[in-house]
Amino acid sequence: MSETVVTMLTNAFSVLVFPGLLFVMIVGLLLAGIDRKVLARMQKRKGPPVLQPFYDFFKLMGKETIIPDAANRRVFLAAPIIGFVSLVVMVVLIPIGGYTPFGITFNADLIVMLYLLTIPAVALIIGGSSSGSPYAGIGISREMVTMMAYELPLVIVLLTVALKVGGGSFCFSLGEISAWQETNGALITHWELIPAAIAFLFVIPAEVGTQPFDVAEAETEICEGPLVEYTGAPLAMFKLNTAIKMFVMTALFTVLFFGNAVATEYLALNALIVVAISAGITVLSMTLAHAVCARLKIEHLFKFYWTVVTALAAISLVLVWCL
Amino acid sequence: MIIVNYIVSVALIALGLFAVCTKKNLIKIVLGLGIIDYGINLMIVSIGYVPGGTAPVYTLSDFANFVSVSFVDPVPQALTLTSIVIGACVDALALSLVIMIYRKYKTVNADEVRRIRG
Amino acid sequence: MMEMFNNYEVVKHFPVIAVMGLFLFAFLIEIFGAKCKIIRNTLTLIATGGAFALILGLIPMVFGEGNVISYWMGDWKPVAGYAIGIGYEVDALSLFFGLLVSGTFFLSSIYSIKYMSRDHHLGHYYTLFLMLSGSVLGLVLTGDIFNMFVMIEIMTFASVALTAFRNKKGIALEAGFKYLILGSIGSSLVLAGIAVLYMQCHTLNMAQISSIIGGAGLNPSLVFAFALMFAGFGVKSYIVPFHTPAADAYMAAPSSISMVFSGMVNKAGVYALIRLTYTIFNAMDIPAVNILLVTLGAITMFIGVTMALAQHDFKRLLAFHSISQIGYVITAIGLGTALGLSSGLFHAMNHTMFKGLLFLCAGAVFYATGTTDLDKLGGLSKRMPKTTICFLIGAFSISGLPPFNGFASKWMIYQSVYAKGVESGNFAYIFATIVALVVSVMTLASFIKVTQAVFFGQLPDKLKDTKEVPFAMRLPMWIMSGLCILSGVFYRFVDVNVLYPVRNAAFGVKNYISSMLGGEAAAAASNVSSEEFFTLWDPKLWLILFAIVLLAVCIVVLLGDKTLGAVRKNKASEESDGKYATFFGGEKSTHSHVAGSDLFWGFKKDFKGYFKFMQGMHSGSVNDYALYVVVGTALIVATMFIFVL
Amino acid sequence: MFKKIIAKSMSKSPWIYHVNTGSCNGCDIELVAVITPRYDAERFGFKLAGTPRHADIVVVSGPITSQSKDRLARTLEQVPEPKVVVSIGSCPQSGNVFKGSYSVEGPLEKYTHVDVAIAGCTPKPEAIIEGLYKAAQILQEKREAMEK
Repeated sequence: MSETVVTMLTNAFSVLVFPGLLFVMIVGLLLAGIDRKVLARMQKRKGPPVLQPFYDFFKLMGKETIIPDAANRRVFLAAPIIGFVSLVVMVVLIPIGGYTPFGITFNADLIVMLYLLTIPAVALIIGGSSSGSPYAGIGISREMVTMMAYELPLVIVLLTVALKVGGGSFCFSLGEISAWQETNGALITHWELIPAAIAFLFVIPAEVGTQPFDVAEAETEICEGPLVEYTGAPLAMFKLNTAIKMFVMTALFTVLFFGNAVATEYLALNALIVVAISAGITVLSMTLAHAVCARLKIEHLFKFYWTVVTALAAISLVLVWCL
Repeated sequence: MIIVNYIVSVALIALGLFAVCTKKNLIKIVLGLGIIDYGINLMIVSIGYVPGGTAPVYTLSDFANFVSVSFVDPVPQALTLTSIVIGACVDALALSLVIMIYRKYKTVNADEVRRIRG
Repeated sequence: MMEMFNNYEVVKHFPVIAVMGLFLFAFLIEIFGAKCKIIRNTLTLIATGGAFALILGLIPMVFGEGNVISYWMGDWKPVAGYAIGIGYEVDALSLFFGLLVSGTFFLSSIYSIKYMSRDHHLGHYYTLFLMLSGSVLGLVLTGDIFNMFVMIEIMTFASVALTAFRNKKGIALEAGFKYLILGSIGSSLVLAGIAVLYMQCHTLNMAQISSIIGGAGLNPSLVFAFALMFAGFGVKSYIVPFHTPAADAYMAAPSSISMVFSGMVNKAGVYALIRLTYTIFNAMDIPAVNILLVTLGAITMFIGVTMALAQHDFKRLLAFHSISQIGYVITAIGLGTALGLSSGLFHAMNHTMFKGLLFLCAGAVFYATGTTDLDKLGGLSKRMPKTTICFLIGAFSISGLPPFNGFASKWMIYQSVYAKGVESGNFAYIFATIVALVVSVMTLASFIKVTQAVFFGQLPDKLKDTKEVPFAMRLPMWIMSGLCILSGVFYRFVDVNVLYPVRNAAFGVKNYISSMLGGEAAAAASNVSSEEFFTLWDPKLWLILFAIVLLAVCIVVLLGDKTLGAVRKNKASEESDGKYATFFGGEKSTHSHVAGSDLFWGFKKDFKGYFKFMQGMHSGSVNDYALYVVVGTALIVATMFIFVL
Repeated sequence: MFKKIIAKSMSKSPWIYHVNTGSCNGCDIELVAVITPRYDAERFGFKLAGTPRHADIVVVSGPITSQSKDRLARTLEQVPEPKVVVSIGSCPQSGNVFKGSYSVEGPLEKYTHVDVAIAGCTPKPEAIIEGLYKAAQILQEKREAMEK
């Protein structure tokens, strides 16, 4: 009896504190802050404090929530929560440094990850759509096209990793991929996977929706797109979702390409390492692109992903298949 | 000459398909369908044919004399009958649709009967 | 009472009673129900409900004990192993499809009562409806290949007549005509194949044909017959390039009929393909057949979904999605592995549920507003909230979002295709996996388009008075939604209790033959390689997790009502409207509809050439469509001759 | 505790929505200059928002023309509470050189309460930053007042 209580408590702890709700909120907002600070330094500005996203979040929580007349109230309010919850659940499933709170049987699978990643985007789309604004209409169409654009290279990268690790047998489990790298070295050190890693780095900003690829939320042309009618707490949730997505994507990169190769015996240290790598990848993939590029047009974005990025991923796939 | 039957039936099927694919008049297309059916019916009947066979009926004298009879296969003929009936139904339904289409569209040209496309 | 279902001598009459009962009631309705609404509805419900109950009654016998029910019309039992009479043979595969058929028709008949109430000549409608249901049920239960052909023909007639039922609109007639022409070319192909097959085997019983072919192996004539029937059943399951009439017919038919078309009539073609490849020719060990099916499936799913993205009409869009999803099913069954077959069948079952649900939603929208044109609709979620929820469930299911059923089956499909690719070392399967995954996103995209264009967005002034549809129409929608969620969450249960027996039946050809013809004792039912679904995903646990986090968030939000922010739930009466109006850059809010054609132009612009070409190919001309069938058949025959022989 | 954090955050992350009511663009350019690397108002958490729904501070520049009057009113209405209105330049306060024109219906005070008025034609970026910073403090006060 007491054992079940302990299990339940540990499970509740892993969902609500680490690596779940609380941890991911703090780390996600921290990553967003680092992104903004580093960006400012790249542009020779002083920039906002690293804690700025926290201020934004709490400020939005304290604002009035307006539900427009044209909106469907239930969907409008439920959408950000659904997106947030599925992101938190996803983080629990990612084996950070080989740590799997619910045991290997409830580990994440590549395809499941791929589909869970679409839920926050769908939540944003449905929420925006339900607000009844034409700006949101255009925004969701762009969001959807962006999603189609990055999905193809993402799929190919995931299958490449699965092929490499499986090596003639079937392997979709993130836990196995992570464990494989402990003995065979991090996947990033295998030269044939480097194009795939680069492709994944390109996928991250589109998935998160940061500057050069934020066509869906272009504030200067379509008034923040799907978010146009959102105020107060739901908007805060969406901002939080974006921040958490940063961590999820970068943590996924860490698991796929570093895996257990960087893991130690201590859980806290592992978490620290993963956060550090995540921050590095954030700077590398999102901040750099943000500082260098202006926002793309949607058709250019689509073309870019289905040609350059897909080609990179496909090169890796073919190399892995042939070797 | 059973081979002639097969050649003719294939020719009929090809002719029917040609009519369906190229003729612009809806009624001609329906006729093309009919021709395909006839080709297939001819083929099925020919399958059951046995050289020198008789009607597939035993008489008592056959049993009494233990005469070994060779008769044509009756099953294909049953199939053909069914298939002819079905073919007639197809033609009737198609022609009735053509009449209705003519009332709505005022034409039986296949190139003009295409409001659903893309 | 329960004893009855375990008594073989009683149970064996059920299939034939179900089929014949439906045909009988079809004509009873024409005689008694032409004038009186109550008699008509009662007779229809009795017939479809009775058929469903009878088929349900077969479950303990077939799924439970793994028996195969064989029934000879007029008790013409085979003599010396030679089958002459027409036989009905129900194994788990037939029963699986039989259940889907009878269940779908039952739900559709409930829906029809209200949905069709504004039309005239309903006696004819229900007659044709029951004819259709009887023929599809007969098709999946029969063990005789010519009987199958006859059922296909009855199915085609009834479908055509029902497609053209609302003949006030020209497009219904046009769609019916195209459907008839292409359908009968397909039937002719099947008949020609049967003729060649009969020439070789001198029998029409599927079990016997199978045993003869299994003994003698393939010769050119048999390959020719195989190719012809393959193409013919391909026309019936509407794989590309034979898909054109389906898109027209599903659009023009009444929604209750579109539901059964998409749910069952094309699934009947899939059933026939499975029977053809697995049972009759036992051809799934031939790599060329696998590759052919997988290629056709991949092409079908891609063309279906891209055409759907370009549509302006709700139902035509759904029709192209039906084609696309059939592509998934064909891909999966084409693998010839146990996991592939069960994933394909699971997806077929799920497709029946969610596509039926979506067509019913389209019907509800049509019933409430009188149009299905995406450019004229919008903002219905405030007027029809319940339909919106049903639609969202269906849309999420078809796009494969967890934890709905579409995800479970699609996931099995990806896994099986990928596993086959890794095992056989053929890159084509890996490519098919990528195509399937990308098509899934595009499916999501086109349903986002529908969501935005019909249910969300702004409400046009014309539709201000729209009302929610009556309960009799919502009931089947709720049932379907419930099934979508249940089979998604408890997919493991479905896998073990339904799909295992079905795939064992499909692979257990020896058992099928012996229980039909007597002969040697039934071989062990499960001679299938016990390939398991490699699962790391448990939707139940995931849902529990989801619930925990949701609860935590909700508690915070509820507490936050006082401390965190001034969240005001409702508009106070003294406040002006301006605050709650949609933001238009300061302008007064007006109606500005973002939907339909212009939603994904960023994507379409990059594929302009492709879309132009594809839309040109769907020219609407019967001649062109017939030409595609001929060319497709020729290609299939050529492929078979080159690679299979 | 949350109340305190929220109130403090109010002054640390004010988002600006800018409305031009017939300005000569001089003030607009200076407002944009405020977020350039040289002045970098993002130090204080300022950010230009794309829609009034996200805004905390509404910045109005220009004399209120009759064409823009209704639009301004609608936009101000759509900003969620607590909100602060800031006017930039002399035009919204007095009409400046446009005063007396047939199409000018200023000043801004006629339509809404102005919390901070930044004078000058055009005000220097430093002045604008100071004005906005003060507006942020007012925002915090308003939030604290709302709680009572």
